Parts: sequence; C-alpha cells; structure tokens
Amino acid sequence: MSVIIDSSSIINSYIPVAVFLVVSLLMPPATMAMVKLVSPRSKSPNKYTTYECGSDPLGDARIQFNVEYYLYAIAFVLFDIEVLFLYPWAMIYQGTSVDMVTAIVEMLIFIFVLLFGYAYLWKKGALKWMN
Amino acid sequence: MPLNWYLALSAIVFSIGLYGLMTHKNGIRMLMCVELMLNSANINLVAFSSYNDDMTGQVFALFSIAIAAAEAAIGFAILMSIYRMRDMIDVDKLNILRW
Amino acid sequence: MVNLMLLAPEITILVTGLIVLLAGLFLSAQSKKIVGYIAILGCVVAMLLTISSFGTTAVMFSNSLSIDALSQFFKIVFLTVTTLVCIASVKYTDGNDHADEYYVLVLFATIGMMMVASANDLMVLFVAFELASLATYGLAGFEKKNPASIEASMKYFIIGSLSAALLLLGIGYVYGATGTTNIEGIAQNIDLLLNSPMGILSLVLLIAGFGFKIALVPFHMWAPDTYQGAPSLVSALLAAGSKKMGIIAAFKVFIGALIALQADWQIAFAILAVLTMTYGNIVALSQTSVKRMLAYSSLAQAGYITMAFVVMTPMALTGGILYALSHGFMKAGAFIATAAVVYMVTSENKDILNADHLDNFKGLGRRMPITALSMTVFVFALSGIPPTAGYMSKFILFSSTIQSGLVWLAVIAILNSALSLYYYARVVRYMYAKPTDGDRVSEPLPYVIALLLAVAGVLVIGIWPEPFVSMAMEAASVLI
Amino acid sequence: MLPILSLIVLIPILFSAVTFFTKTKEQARISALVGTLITLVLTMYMYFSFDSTSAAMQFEEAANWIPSLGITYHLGVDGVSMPLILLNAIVIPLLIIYTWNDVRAAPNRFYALILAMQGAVIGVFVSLDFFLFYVFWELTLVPLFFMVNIWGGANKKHAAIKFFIYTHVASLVMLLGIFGLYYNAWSLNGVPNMDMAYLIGQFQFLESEIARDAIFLALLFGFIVKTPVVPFHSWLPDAYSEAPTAGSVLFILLKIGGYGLFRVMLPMLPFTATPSLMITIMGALGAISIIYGAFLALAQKDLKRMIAYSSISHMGYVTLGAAGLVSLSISGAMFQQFSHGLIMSIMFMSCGVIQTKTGTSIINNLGGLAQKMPKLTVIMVLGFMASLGLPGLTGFIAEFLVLTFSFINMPIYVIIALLAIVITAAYHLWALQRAMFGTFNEKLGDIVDISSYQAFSMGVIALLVVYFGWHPSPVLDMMITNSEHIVSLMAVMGV
Amino acid sequence: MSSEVIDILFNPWVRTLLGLCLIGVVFGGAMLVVWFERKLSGDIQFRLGPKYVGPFGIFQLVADAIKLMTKEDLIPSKADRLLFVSAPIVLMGSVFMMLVAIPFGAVFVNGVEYPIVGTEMDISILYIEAVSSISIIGAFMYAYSSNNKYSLLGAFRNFARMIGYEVPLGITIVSVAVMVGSLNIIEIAQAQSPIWFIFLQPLGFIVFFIALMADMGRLPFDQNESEEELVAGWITEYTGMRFGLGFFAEYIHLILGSMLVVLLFLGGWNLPSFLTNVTILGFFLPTLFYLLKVALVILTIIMLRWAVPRFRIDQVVDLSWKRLLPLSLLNLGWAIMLGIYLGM
Repeated sequence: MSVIIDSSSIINSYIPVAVFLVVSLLMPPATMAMVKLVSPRSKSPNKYTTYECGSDPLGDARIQFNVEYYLYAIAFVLFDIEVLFLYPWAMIYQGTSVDMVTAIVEMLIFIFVLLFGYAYLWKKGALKWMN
Repeated sequence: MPLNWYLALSAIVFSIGLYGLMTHKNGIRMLMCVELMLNSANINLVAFSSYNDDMTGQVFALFSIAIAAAEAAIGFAILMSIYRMRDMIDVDKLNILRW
Repeated sequence: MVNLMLLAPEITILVTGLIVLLAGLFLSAQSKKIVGYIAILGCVVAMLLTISSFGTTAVMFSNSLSIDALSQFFKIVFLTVTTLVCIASVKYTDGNDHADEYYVLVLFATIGMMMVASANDLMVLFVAFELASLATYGLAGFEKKNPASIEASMKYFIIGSLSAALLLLGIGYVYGATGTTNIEGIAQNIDLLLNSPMGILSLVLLIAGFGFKIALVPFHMWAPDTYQGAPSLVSALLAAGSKKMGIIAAFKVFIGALIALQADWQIAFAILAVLTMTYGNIVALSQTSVKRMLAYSSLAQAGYITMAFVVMTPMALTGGILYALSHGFMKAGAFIATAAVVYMVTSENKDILNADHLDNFKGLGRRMPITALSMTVFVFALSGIPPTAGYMSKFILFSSTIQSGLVWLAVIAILNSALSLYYYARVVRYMYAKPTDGDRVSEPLPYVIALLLAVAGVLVIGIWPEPFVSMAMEAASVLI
Repeated sequence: MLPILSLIVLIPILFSAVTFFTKTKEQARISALVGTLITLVLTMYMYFSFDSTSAAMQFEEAANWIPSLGITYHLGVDGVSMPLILLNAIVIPLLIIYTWNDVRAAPNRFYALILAMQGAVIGVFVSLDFFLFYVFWELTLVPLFFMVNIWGGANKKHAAIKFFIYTHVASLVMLLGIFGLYYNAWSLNGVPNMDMAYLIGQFQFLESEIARDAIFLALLFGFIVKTPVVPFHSWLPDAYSEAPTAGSVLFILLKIGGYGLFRVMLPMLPFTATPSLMITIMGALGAISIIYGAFLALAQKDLKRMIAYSSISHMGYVTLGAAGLVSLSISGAMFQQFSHGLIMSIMFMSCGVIQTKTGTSIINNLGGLAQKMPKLTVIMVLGFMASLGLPGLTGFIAEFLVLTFSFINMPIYVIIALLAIVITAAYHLWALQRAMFGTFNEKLGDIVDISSYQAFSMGVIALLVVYFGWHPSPVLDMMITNSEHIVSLMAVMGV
Repeated sequence: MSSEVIDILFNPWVRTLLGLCLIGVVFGGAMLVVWFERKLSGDIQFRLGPKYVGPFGIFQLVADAIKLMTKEDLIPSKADRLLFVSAPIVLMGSVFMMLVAIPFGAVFVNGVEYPIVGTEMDISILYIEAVSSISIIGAFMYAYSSNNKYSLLGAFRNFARMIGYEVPLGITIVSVAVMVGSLNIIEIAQAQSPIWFIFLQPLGFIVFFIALMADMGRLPFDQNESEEELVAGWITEYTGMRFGLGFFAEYIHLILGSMLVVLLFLGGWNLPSFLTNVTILGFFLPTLFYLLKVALVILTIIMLRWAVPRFRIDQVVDLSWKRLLPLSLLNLGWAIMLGIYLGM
C-alpha cells in the first residue's frame, strides 16, 4: 500500500477540516439570511405557540428523562471505551512490534473480562426497555 | 506550534474546570467540570507525547479517557440515587453529615 | 518470559471477583451468602500466595510492574484488610440482594490497591489508583436507601475525582519534563525536571493528589463525612486499605522517583504531618459519632505515618511501613466493631439515624462483651498503649524521628499521641462505665471472627513483632 | 530451672483472663484468690532462695525478642525490686480477701483487673530491658483507669481521665528519654540494644552535655510524676480518693515511680553534665513534697483525701532519701516504699470500711466510731501510728534512716522536712480523734464492725507492719546491699 | 503528470477547494436522491410520484427548495432561541465534517491512484465516526430547543437508538481495520482490491449495514420521527429553511453512509488493473463504478423503507444490545482468525 500523503505534516490534512468547519458554521446562517430577504412576514400570536395537535400546550416539555436511558448510557460508555482500546490494538496487530499471539491473547483477555460485564448487564436487566 | 500553546490551553481548560467545580452546586455541572479538568490533563499528555516523540503520553491519555468515562458513569449513578431520594441534585444541600 | 506466578495474587483476586460477579447473577438473595465465602477464600488464597513469594524480586511487563518486598508487604496489608472486611461482611450482606456487587467492588478495589503497590510506572499507578477509587465510590454509596451513605459517596466522589485530576496533571508535567512515566526512568532524568519550571508545579499537584487520598489536612474534608456516612465496613476498607494505597503510592512517587526534590517535599510533608495529626486529634475530641471520631483519629494516624517521609531514614520508613500494617489491623478492627454495634442498634430499631452515636456504646461491655473487649484493644492500640501493634509501630517511628534529630517533630507527635488517649478512653468508658437498659445480645459470628482475627493481629504484632519488623525493614530497604 | 520470674508475671495475667470469663462472683473471687496465692507461693520461694548479700541480678532470664531492634526478653531481680515484688505478692491476695463479701457490679471484671494490675506491676519490677519495662509501665495504666472509671466515686470520670492523661504524658516524656539513651548507644556502638544496664552504662559516653541533662530530666519527669512528687502530684488526690478501696490500694502498690529512681536515675546521676544541680532538684522536690503534702493533708475534710495527701508527703521521703546519696539514706528511701505500701493499705482499707458502713468519709460527719467498731479501731490506730512514724513500726525506721542520713549531704532540706513531722503527727491524731473517738454521731445509724474477712486481711498487714518495724532486716539487708552498690558508683562524683 | 502538478494537487488549500466542490456535488446528489426516493416510493405503492415539474417531475425538488426559501421563518415563543438557531448549524457541521474525509472515488493516471477527497488523514475512519456522532447532538438540540413534547420524545428515542448502534458499528469498523492494519479509509478501500470484505466478513457487513441504517435514522429505524405517533418527532416545530437544513442533512448523511458501506465492504473503486492502467478508462471508470455501487446501496436502503415495518423502540434497542453487539464481537473474533490465516 502506498502512502499517498506525507503524514508528517498532519496539520496539512486538517486545514480542509478547519475550512469545512468554518463553511458549515457559516452556511446555515447565510441561508437563513437569504430566507430573511425573500420570505414574507406576518405576525400572529397563534403562529408562535407550540404544536400539540391543536390543543393548548400544557406545562413545560423539558422533562427529566427516564432512568432507562441512563442505564443504556452507562452500557454505552462501557462498550465505547472498549472500542477505544480496540482501535490502537487493531493498528499494531499487523505490525512487527508485537508478537501476534501475545496481541491476540491479551485482547481476548480484555474482551473476556468485558463479557463478564456484558453478561452482568444483560442478566440484571439493564438492557431491557422497561416501559 | 510551540509546546507552550498547548500547555496554556490545558491550563486554561483546567482553570475553567476548577472554577466551575468550586462555584457550582449542581451535581451534574460539577461532574462536567471534573471531566474538563481530566481532559485538560489529557491535552498535556498528548502534547508532551508529541513533543517528546514518545508514545507513552498518548497511551496514557487513552487510559485516562477510559477512567474519566468510568468516573462519569459512577458519578451519574450517585447523582441518580440522590435525585431519587431528595428530588434534587444540589450538592450544597447535602448536609446530614457534619458536626 | 514473564513469571505469572508472581502476579498470582492479583490474578486470584480478579478471578474471584469475576466468579462472584457471575455467581451472583444466578443466586437468590438468600443463597448469596456463598459469594461471601468465595470472596473470603479468594482473599486467603491470594494472601498465602503473596506471603509465599515474599522476598522475590522481579520486574515485568516492560518494567511497568515490580515485585519486591515493599510491594508484597503492602499487598499483605491490603489483603489482610480485605479479608477482615469480607469476613465481617458475611453478616452485613446477609439476605441483601446486592451482596454479590458488594463483594465484587471490594475485590476490585483490592486489585487496584495491590496494583498500586507493585506499580513501577506512573501510568499503571494512576490506572490502578483510580480502579480502587472508583470501586470505593460505589461502595461508599452501597446503602442507596440511606441518605447518609449517598451523601458520603457524593462527597467522596467529588473530592476523589478532583484529586484524580490534580494527580493526572501532576503526572503529566513529570512526564513532560522527563519524557518517561517509568519511576526509575524519572529518577534518572530528574535533572530535566529540576531545571524546568514544571518541577515545583508537579510536586505541588502530586502532593495534593496523594494528600487527598491519604486525607492529609488540608485535603481531608471528605474523609470525616465519608467515613461517617459510608457503611461501617466500607469505612474500614477506606481507612485501613485505601489510605494505605495513597501512602504506598506516595512512597513510590516521592521516594522512588522524585528523591532529588527531597528538600522541597520534605518540608511540605513536615508541615502536613504536623497539621494533620494535630487537627485530627483536636477535632476528634469533640465527636459524638464514633465513626466520625475514628475518621479524625485516622487523620491523626495518617499524620504519624507521614512523618516517615520527613525523617526518611531506613528506620523511619520501617516504622512507617509497619505502622501501615498495624493501622490496617487496628482501624479495620475498630470499624468492624462499630459495624457490629450499628448492626445491633439497627436490628433493634430500623429507623435510627446515627446508629454509631457514642450513646449506643453505653454498657456495651455487658451487651456485647467480645465486641467491647475487641474495641478496647483497638482503641488502646490506636493510642499506642503497649503491648499492641500501635505501640510497636509508634515506638519505631517516633524513636527514629528522635534519632535523626527532629526532636520537635517527635515531641509534637508524642504529645498528640497523649492527647488522643482522651477520646479513645472515652469510648472505653462508655462501653464499660455507663449504665444501660439494653439486654445482652448475641453477637453475630462473622463479626466475632473478624474481630478476633484483628485482635490477634494487633496483639501478635505487639508482642512478637520480630518477623513483622524484619519484613518491614526488608520492605524499607527497597526504597532506600 | 524454673523460669520463676516469667511465672510470677504471667500467672496473674493468665488468671486475669480466666477470671474475666467467669460467670459468678464466687467463681471470680476464687479464681482470683487462687491466682494470687500461686504468685505468693512462687514469690516466697524466690524470696527464700534469694541471696541478700549480692547486689547482682538474680534469677535472670534472657531471650531474644526483637533482634532487629536489639530488644530482648530480659528479666531479673535484685535487692531493689525484690521487696517490692514481695509487697505486691503479699498485699494483693489480702486485698482480694478484704473484698470477699463486697457487693459490686461485674465482679469478674473487677478481679480480672486486680490480677492484671499485679502482673503488670511485677512486670515493671522484673524487667531489665527498657522496652519491656516500658510495655509493663504503660500496662499498669489500663487496669487502674478502668478501676477508677467503673467502680469509682461521684467524680470518677474526671479523676480517671486526669490520672490517665497526666501519667500517660509523663510516660511518653520518659519514652523520649529512653529513645535518647537507645539511639545514643546505637550510634556509639553500631548495634541496637535496649538492655537497661547497658544503656545506662552508655549514657556517660553521650557527648552533648545538654542532651545528657535533657535525657536525665525527661526520665526523671516520667518517674516523679508517677511517684508522685509536688508539683506534679495533682492527679493523685483525685484518683486516690475517687477510686474504690481496692483501687486505692492498687495505687499504693504502684511503686514504679520510686523504683525507677533507684533503678535508672541514681546509676545515671553521676554522668549527667550537672550532677549537683540534678541532685539538688531531686532533693528539693522531695523536701517540698514532704511539707506541702503534710500541709494539704491538714486542710482536708475528707478522710480519704487526707490519706491521699499524706501519701504525697510520704513519697517525698523516697525522693529525698534517694537524693541523700548515702547508702543508708537510699536504703531508707527503699524501705519507705515498702513500708508505705503496707501502712497505706491499712489506712485505705480502714477508710473504705468506714465509707461503706457509714456512707461518708467526711471527717466532721463521723465521730465515736470506736464504740461501734472496736476491731477496726485497733487496726486503724495502728496504721495511723505507723504512718506518723511511731517508733517500733515500719514507718519510723524508714523516716529515721532517710532523715538521719540525708542530713549528711543536704541538711537544709532535711530541716525543712523535719518541720513536717510535727504537722504529720497533728493531722493524723486530729483526724483519728475526730473520726473514731468522742461521741458517736447518731445520724450515722446502726453500724456493725468489720467482717472477719476484712479483719483477717487488715490484721495480717498490721502484723507485718509490726513485724518489720521490729525486725526490718529481712528486706532491709538486701536494700542496703544494693544501695551500697549504687553509692559505689557515686565515687566518681566524689560524694 | 509532472511532479509540480501533483504538488499543486496535494496542496491543502487546493484540496479544500476540491472538497468545497464536493459539497455542491453532494447537495445535488441529495436532491436527486430525494426525487428518486419519491418517485420510487410512488412506483412501489402504485402511485405516480412527482410528475408535473419538469420531465418525470425532476425539478420538483427545485420547486420545493424555492418554496422552503420563501416560507416565513418561525421560532416558537417558548423555544430556546439560541439552541433553536444553532441546532441546524451543528447538524450541518457534523455532516460537512464527515464529508471532508470521505473519498468520492479515485482517478488513475498512468496507473497511479489519486483519490478524490477533501483531505487525507491516517485516522480518517475514526474521524468520520467521531464527527458523525455529533449529529445526534444536533438532533437533540433541534428537539430540546423546541419545547415540544413530541420532539423531546423523538430525541430521547434517537439517543437510545444511537447509543445502542454506535457500539456494533465501532466494533465492525475495528474488525475491518484489523484486516488492513490501518484506520485510513482509503487504505481500507485499496486493501479490497482482490476480494471485497463482504465476502470475507459477511456477518460484519450485515451488522454494519443494519447499524448504519439505524445510525442514519432510516426506516425501519426512524423512531425519532415516527409520524404516526410523534407528528414529525424531533423536527416538529421547524418550518421553512430551518426544516430544510435538517432534512438535507439527513439525506446527505444517507449518501455518505452508503459511501461508507461501499468503501468498507463493497470494494470501493477497485477495478482490475488492466482497466485502470488504461489512462482514459482509469480516469473515470473507477469513480463511475464506485458511484454505481453507492447508488445501488441507496436504492436498497430506499426499498427497504417500504419492505420492512418500523420497529418499536424497545425492539430497536434490544436488537442492538442483545443481537448486534454479540454478533459484532463474534465477527471481530472471525476477523482475528482470518488475520492469522491470511497472514495479513
């Protein structure tokens, strides 16, 4: 596989990213400014009410969220971190710096320990939607 | 870029976190401030890693991210217990334990 | 090839933890007692493995772990405390549906502490440090229906994570200046740190980071609240185990890696030691909650141990290390005794809030004779009355302080030690001299076993300290 | 050979544990009595095979204990400790007999503490290793603390804590002194060693004169607070008077402070930087104690407190005699310890009887008890007479020796002390007169005399007081042997 | 080409310009896809779909865009104005940042390959995954700022779903990366030159495809909208161009996601070398081939919309945690075995 770009200048590969970031920050406001120019305006209080199938909205919509979401979030954190460790491992797995068997065994131990956590979550019902 | 810029960034982020931790009472906010502080340390580690041309710092940062995640999970769990019991997450109002 | 036998204690605890985790899923609340026995078995096996390999020296995993007398000694301390706590917990978690989680957290915290003891790399040290901390955050809030427990957990968590951040930042600066996280590597490249403005900064951050864990004044504010609010057995683990973890970590980092900055941190530790022991003892005088009192006394004890950093002779380090072991027995024992009292009080009256109030110790000598007698031994040991472990360790520590000419420090420590007698004796007075209308209650066997083991430890170290002293000397010789 | 010293230390402690776990009062007191009697038999055996003409350590036992710190298990007796062991071994069984019929809460613990106390005190007397010495020294605190705290009088809490803290601080200061000796010897010879005689011998090689004085003063402080000596006495009246009778007697038997003077201070004295200053301090404190204690005793309304202050006054003789630095004055001081133990036991026992029978120990509330309690009166009068120094009783011999032979070296202090004799006589007689004689105070109600158990134990002690008063040589001989040995060390000083 | 030309081409600023052109391409593509979907839906349901504006109603979308432009810009009075206004920016930002790293094909000049991409980085797949997950924050901002109960419910469901599918997605990406030993998406694409990864890791492909569908919020995973219960879910309160931006972002996400599928599993633009060595063919054939595959994937996704009913949220979550996660781990193990076997 050929290295297409000189990766020593990492900064160079992020210049487009920065430009895109700026563009993406500017594009919606620019669009909206255009809309401002061309769109009609007629004020009426009913237009600004929150939609609730036509009836008057009751109370605040910004409610506390359910516990279920939280448990998923914890599980997510657990496995996302697992993936975090998988990425660098995947990089060196093919390399020459580490013995391949060692790499596999160590990762299997890691995943094996993680599976305990997974089994625990499952059995405890943390992965069950509780509505 | 000179190393100092990264260090300054890290110091600023750390100070923001510390300030938030000291001034806020809301548990979630405090948690976020702690995460900020940990991340500022990560910036340091990664910057030093690049500066010293040594991978240890980056590996360290990975580990510390994992730890920060676990810490957040536990923090939320505790906050949730508080919320269930007291219906609020104001850390200042926890005052059973004192003399 | 890595000799995995040297890691056998850690592996044993890890496997035990996983077995407990899995077993807990398939057991009913009533039959969960068995996980406690599994945990105890695992701890005992790990302890035997550690003792059998005592004195072996090895470095493994790219020089990130080192097995030597120091690490083995502290592993023995941690395993001792965990075993005691696990034994007593059999009763505490009896019939609790979350018993398995309790043991898992205890075991994981123990692995963290053990890894800190053998860490030879700041990265491993930090990760293990946090492993133990995270597990104990959860443990402190184990009684999730108890507002005090949750509050304790929250306070512990906030301060603990702050200390983690400080520690990480400090380690980051050390790494940045020296270009390595290996403890020996840092010691070799210390010139780079000395010549850098980051030197003193990292020192301050590291002292604060470890200070929080050891609960040195002024980094102590979480400790009394947490020890008071957390379940008593967890407090035992915190005070006797996780505090020692801070001490061994500080030993490794300051003496192992940053010895060249000795002049700077010795002054800091001298001030902290004096502040800590004085503050702890003075505030402990006015406490009516026994757990809180023990927490402040634990501050004071940490202050004594910190003297080892100031004196820094082989003898003083021996004293400090031996003190860690003795304190493990004494403090764990005292908290377990308190747990037994709390258990008694709450089984009589479910809704009682401060079950560890001194008033509940009234007439304990009649109501729970074994608990009361053990508690007496522990508090006398804590205050340094011979022939107990506390006396033996204080003897070596204080005398070495005098030897090295720091008479003022020794005098402050000794006066503090005398002051501490007042509040320790008060507990004994309540137990034996105050009348009570309560009846004699039968003491739960797990508590009794744990207490008697701790008493045996305290007395054996006090009466026949030779093997322990020589072990501690060997451990200290690793540092200097 | 029989490890007799270990046995007389361990047997009381063992029986203490046994007693602690007995269920009833009968079991407790019998177990306690058996333990103390075994100790007594062993002690008598040891006493009779003791060679009183030798100043050397006898019945020595030595074993390695903590080699890495140079700490050994080293026991031995000589003429300084033998009489005090004897005193303990004799009085404590009698004390148990004295309390035979007393009614009190938790008798098993009570007797267990007495036995533990006996073991600890004898342990102090037989230890020849500083570490061991300190261990037993501190151990003596614990039983007394509980004794006062649990079975004490109205003000027990205060008294117990005060006693505990006061003497504990003193012990810690003493410990600092011990550390000083220990590390001095360690740095001199490169090996750690905690042996008493060795450390005292190495003291002279300490170069810093200030350090030498400081170590000496630290040790002295530890001992004189325990003795006690004015101005470090203030724990004593509270503790003595608040303690139950048995506790007071145990306090009396706690002669470890004075013992320390002979065992440690006097052999070290010649090598202090300023021996004459040090000896003056000791002498002055002794003389002040004598007169100050006597004056305060005169002012007391409470019989028990009066006896307590008289105890301070008597212990002043010990310090003064030790400071006299003549073999006979030192022997006198040693004999004063022995005699004081016996006499004060009688006095506190009497006072305890009065307190339990009448419900008060305020002298003014008593009166005419002799009519109702003839047996008590006889013994008590004997005790009081011995205490004020009536010739023919033990107190006289001790005080005579101290005053006469201390005069050689410190005449001024002796003259001061002589003044106190008059006061001593006054308060003794005055108290006796008001409490026991005169018209009976009817408010006290119906009073019966002492029981036969109490009469027996007090009578035996009284007989001993008389016996040793006429025939002191069984203990005095060995004291003289040893004090001559001590004085021979003083030759360096040229005194 | 001479080296100077190559130098110019690899100048980051030049590449940025190229990337900006790609934005235009994608916008056009998105409009095309919307039209295509409507037309196809009509066909599937025996309707006609857009018809009047232009041939086959192909300018319907232009008309729609003009309509959106000229609609009044409404912000509900109870809405959080700052969040309301910035939500489209975040969403668009996420999409644009993804776009910059995804190759749109490659040209072969004299047998040398030049990918058409805004930027090349050695961790591009990780980067893409990272920025794509920002879109969930944008969607949540849409919902939370509206102060509408339907929106919030939609957003919560969105969260629960995204959280579940990120993990299998990540693990399957790792399984692919393990085979290649690189996180550069271009290298991953190139590594499939003899054999596509779909054949090596069929399980991985299935998991990835499902997870990606869920990630993009396509039916049967559009629980955040579920028109029948939640009106329009997270976007209920938005009108006019603000709505349009969110809508477009979703479709661009669809296109980019399909590209990922092709790049990771369907062989990217790889063609037999005898084709690419020919300069003229090599110049356009790989890109054409690649875009064809992307179109096929899009077609499949659109058809799936009408083939599979929408899942309930609990089913969605169960599917990810209890089925896809173990399967993805299994696939990872398979990938490791393959790695040993192939000695890669």
